[in-house]
Amino acid sequence: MTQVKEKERKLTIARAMAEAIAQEMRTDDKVFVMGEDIGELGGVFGNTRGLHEEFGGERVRDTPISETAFIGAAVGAASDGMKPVVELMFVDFFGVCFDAIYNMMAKNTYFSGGNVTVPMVLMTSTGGGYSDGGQHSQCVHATFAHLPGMKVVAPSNAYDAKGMMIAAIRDPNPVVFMFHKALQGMGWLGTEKEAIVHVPEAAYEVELGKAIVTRPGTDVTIVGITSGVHFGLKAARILGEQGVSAEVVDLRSLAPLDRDTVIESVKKTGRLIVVDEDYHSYGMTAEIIASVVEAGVPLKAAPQRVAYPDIPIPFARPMEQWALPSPEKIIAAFNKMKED
Amino acid sequence: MTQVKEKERKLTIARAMAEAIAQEMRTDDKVFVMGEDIGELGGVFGNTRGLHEEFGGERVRDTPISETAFIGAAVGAASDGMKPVVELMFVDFFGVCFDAIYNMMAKNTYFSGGNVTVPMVLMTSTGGGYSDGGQHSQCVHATFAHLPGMKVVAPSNAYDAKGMMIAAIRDPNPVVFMFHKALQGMGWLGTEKEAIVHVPEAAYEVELGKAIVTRPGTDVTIVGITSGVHFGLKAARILGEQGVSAEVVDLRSLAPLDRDTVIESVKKTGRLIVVDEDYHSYGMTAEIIASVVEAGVPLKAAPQRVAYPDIPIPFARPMEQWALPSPEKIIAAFNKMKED
Amino acid sequence: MKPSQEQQVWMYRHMLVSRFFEEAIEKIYMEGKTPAFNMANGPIPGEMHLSNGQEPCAVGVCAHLTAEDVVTSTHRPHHVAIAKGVDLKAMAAEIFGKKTGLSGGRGGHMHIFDPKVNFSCSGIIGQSVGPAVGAALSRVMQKKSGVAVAYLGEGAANQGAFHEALNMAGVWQLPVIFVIEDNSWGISVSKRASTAIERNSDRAVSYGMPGEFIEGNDPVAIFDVVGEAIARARNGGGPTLIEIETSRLAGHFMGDGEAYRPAGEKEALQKIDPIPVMKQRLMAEGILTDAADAAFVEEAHALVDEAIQFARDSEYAAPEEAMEKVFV
Amino acid sequence: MKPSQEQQVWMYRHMLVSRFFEEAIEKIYMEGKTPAFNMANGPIPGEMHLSNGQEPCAVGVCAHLTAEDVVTSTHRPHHVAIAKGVDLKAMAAEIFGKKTGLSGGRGGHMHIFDPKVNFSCSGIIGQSVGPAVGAALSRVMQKKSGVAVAYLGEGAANQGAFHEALNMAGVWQLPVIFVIEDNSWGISVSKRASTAIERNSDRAVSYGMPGEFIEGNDPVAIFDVVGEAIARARNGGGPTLIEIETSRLAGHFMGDGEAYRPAGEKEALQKIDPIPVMKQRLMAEGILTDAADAAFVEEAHALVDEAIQFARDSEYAAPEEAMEKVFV
Ligand SMILES: Cc1ncc(C[n+]2csc(CCOP(=O)(O)OP(=O)(O)O)c2C)c(N)n1
Ligand SMILES: Cc1ncc(C[n+]2csc(CCOP(=O)(O)OP(=O)(O)O)c2C)c(N)n1
Ligand SMILES: [Mg+2]
Ligand SMILES: [Mg+2]
Repeated sequence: MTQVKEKERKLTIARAMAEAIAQEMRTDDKVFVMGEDIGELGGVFGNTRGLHEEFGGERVRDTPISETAFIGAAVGAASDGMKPVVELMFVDFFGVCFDAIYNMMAKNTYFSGGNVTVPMVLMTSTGGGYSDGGQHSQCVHATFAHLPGMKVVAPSNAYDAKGMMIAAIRDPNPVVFMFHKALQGMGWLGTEKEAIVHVPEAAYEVELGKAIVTRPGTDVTIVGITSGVHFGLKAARILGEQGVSAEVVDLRSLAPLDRDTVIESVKKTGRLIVVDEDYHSYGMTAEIIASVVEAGVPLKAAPQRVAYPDIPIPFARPMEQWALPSPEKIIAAFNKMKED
Repeated sequence: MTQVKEKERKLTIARAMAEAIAQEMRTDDKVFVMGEDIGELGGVFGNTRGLHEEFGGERVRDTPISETAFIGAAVGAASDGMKPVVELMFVDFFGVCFDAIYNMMAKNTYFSGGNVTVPMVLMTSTGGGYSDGGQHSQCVHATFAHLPGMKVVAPSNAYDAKGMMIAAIRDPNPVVFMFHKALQGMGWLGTEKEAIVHVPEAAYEVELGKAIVTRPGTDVTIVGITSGVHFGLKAARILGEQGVSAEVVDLRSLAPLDRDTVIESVKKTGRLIVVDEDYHSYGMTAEIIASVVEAGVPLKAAPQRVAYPDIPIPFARPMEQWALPSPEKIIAAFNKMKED
Repeated sequence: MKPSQEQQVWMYRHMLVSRFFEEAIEKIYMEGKTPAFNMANGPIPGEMHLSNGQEPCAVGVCAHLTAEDVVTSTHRPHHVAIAKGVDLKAMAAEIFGKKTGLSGGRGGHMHIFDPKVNFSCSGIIGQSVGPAVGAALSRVMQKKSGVAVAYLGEGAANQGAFHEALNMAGVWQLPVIFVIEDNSWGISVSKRASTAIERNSDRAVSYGMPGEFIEGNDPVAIFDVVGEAIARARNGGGPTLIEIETSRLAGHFMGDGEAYRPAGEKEALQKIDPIPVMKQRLMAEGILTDAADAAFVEEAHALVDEAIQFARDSEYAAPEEAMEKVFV
Repeated sequence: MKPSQEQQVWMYRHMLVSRFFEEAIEKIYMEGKTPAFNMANGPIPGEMHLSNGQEPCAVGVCAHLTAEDVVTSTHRPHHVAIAKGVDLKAMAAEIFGKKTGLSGGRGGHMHIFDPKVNFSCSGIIGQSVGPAVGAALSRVMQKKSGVAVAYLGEGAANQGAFHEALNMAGVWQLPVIFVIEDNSWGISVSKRASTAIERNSDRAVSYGMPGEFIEGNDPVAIFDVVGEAIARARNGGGPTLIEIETSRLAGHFMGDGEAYRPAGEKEALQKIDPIPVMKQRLMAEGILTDAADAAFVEEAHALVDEAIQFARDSEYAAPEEAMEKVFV
């Protein structure tokens, strides 16, 4: 984040997202918002707050509980000159509407040989940790990122959230914008304070598809996204106290995936830990590890993953907290590397 | 395949599947079949042929084009004492009904603490290569295997198809049974002759979650599933002519994933190529590579993947064939390893 | 079909249990969540959808059912679960996430499964209907008795799953009843803003089945209409779609500010709270006396207190038990 | 709304083009696929869904549309595309998978996109409806003229997407027409076996919109009814659901054995093939002469031949161009 620190203006991710959408709506009347409870209510997760008041019900439309219809409609509207920003309230609900997402939104550009574009943003909340049970706590990063034709991004702080939302709205391609509930800055979901950072008032873009080294280091690379970045940063600080210099890479985008930044980092550190709140198998952690080893990067120890186990997310706090990634698990993974 | 070669009785996968279902239906009146065109027509891909004739329309029921309804209904029937075998005609259609699959079928057992079981089989066709375009040619192996609570299996030959279908029907857990169209033995889809093998008449089970070494070798391990196994076997034969001894591992199951068999093989060969007709990123190939390297298996060269590129599947034959995995690409991957 | 006095008393008593249960949950839910409301805290974390006001939908239907009948419900399942006879202690413990809960704490309040009385639910809108149709099919195929009842909200009637399942039930003429609880809100979006017609019961036409709208949030009226439908289903007469006018006396979930509600709506609804309304009616008709009412109230409180105490006293499962029960 | 003579002739001519196009495709499709039928072989590989018999649905609707109106279609799109004015040469080339095709061969026959005339389709059943609703919304929001028409099969009317999209169109009163082509089959499953009621147009009640069923597979009747609906939509009168009785003269796709068809059905349908029927009517009414007909037939053949020749003569894209156009 190369932000110039004028006057500190700390925003939550929720407010940063709403500000980004509002700014684009002011300058581009093709931008509009659709979804459940995104109007008067301002979005269950606050990321459309104020939009209905400013732009009215025509451009900020509450929909029926019909995800297939309104996401399908967004595809049609986007290809007819509009720039819809639609919300899938929880990413866990993708199963009722995924065809509209992965077979239409993501593929129509290709099917038309690039003659039809689908400039839309699908924003959706991810993540658990607050005991919302197995149908309201998932990340399913890899489910989206595995399928071609859509960009998939997921910021870990408000600065990136604003810049990536603006970039997403301006992108002529479909972008899935995932925001993690625990980072959202809604008090009632708990708040990761480090996600609340300075956000410049003027509109700016953060390029999609670029990872960032959030904390430089030399002994081990910790790669994460959304909550994983914050677990990684906390672990890095503890490791720092133990004299271990950990580099933390925030992927920010799952697709396109910035393999170069990860590979550069691991070339330097020789050790790799990948952290993901999404399920373990066939997930982001495997993709990062495979990308590094197939590039032939020399490793000082076997790479490690700290991901969600391959179980539905349990409701009870002790079970859920036990299953989540954590700084402690990252440190344990590092210690395991030392044994190698 | 440790089949005793009594009298050769070669079956296609389609017929092996139908035979397996019929045998279970004869001995267990809880087993029934639901799906589109699985009745009189015998399934678009032949895998229910003869069932309607033998068991009638009550137990072999054509459904409306309502995947959410009939898969949801299968969940309800399975938890009420039945053992539904349902067909999702093309796996590509999962987007219209995935919630019933991944949030109910796969999770209800967990949500009920094991008190409610969902003994059902969801069979579905995968794969391309015959110019059916981007909504009818996908594999999406990883999409299913990434999500917890369901077994995901995919045989590469008729022997396994029969044994795994019987095991799947008898399994008290939900099983997704993927069959690759090019291996199905329906002439009109082309036919991979090596998928048509001897199939014993009596019912037998092939354990789910177990990979198999289909061809032993010492210099390189080629891991594949469905079509990937056949590409691997062809490549192995060509490599054999060049004096390279390639071992081919058929995963057969994506979940549970038999990492041990793969790791044992790579420990022996020191080289790994993973072949998958599913999309490259966040796929099976990454999972296998990550599983091997995190186990600390010493490698003589960086592992390689031969997967479908991250593009929607193009219709035109030259583009599609170019994009598919092939024996040639596997050999090229092996040659690249020699350079390392 | 008129309920007997006994049936009316049964309904009233179960409404009391349901309401007291929700009131207890409401209070406990706030423990550890003040002054700063954070859903993750307290003895009952996560989302909490209370059913206050919707009890008539539960009792008016379930009065016709036995344990062997199947009921599927939604993200707002407590009242229905109670009327269906789900073990109250095990349900309370589940809501607390305890090892003694229905699933040992794996499910939580949106995932109440009690196979002993054939009750289940899903937190995904519209996903109660498919499994109910399947259970009804299973009964027909197994020649076992029993009907299936799927509950859903009026908002869920705009979800594709609804349409598909009702059509399939219509084609196969299955013994299943679809019960829409029309509390006129889907979170903050009104029925009027989300539904192209006034009554979802009119949609029955699309599926070749009878459709009934029941006004007044009245257990007796519900009992009547649903009773016909269930009798028809039991006799092989196929499915029915029923929409019940009811009221959501609480927020969508706990923590809901409800700024979207028109001024006065909540107060007006409170005035027609179905529990006092029923009480008065039973009194007026001489079915209930003050003494009997006091006894029922006490009994209901005792049941709820016992369940809550059981839940509180129970242990959590060991954290690593999270890995169990993915497969059986 | 009666079509003028000119409009009737326009419809007839486009039916001819459509039918000759399918006949040409049918023949070429079989090249390289005998004696052993393998879908992967020949100049046109993959699935092939012909529209023979359904031409009236295409022309009766599209006669009311201009290029700026939006049409979404299905896995069976040729007739509609032709009536909507999709570039025939580029469409033929797409079906052959050539570089000169609408998408350079990336899409194929189930993915016909021509933004010049606002035509698109999806091979997933039911997924034509959402995008049409969105295009209609876009027109309203942009205050641009134009209506949207979504085509779907009668089988698709049992898919959840149908229900959701129609409800949303009803709530928002959008300028969109839903046209169900009822050819009475969804692959091998009959409408009767899959649909709980006889006419999907009756489902309009669920969405607060008019519903019309058009019998007889007659372009003039279709023109009439659809004309009213489109005029209403253009004037802000909201959506309409229309079901058209039509007939599938071919198999579901090429290679379909059609053993599931009742004996004699196909022959009976052939006897009421809408093209000779219309020709006779136009003749009887003095709108068409033998000479004019011969000229139209020749013209249609010429157009088709030219398109097919163009497709044959065109090159394939370089294989590695598969990597392009994923993103723009
Ligand atoms: C498919 C899906 N979409 C959205 C949601 C989020 N959600 C939970 S409850 C709710 C409102 C449901 O309204 P209704 O069906 O009327 O039930 P009520 O809450 O009024 O009981 C919504 C939109 C969900 N759980 N599932
Ligand atoms: C969601 C989905 N389910 C199933 C299919 C497979 N399929 C292709 S065409 C078809 C029949 C469609 O029937 P109908 O809608 O009546 O259209 P018709 O083929 O008669 O033109 C089916 C089931 C599909 N493409 N998409
Ligand atoms: Mg409601
Ligand atoms: Mg049809």
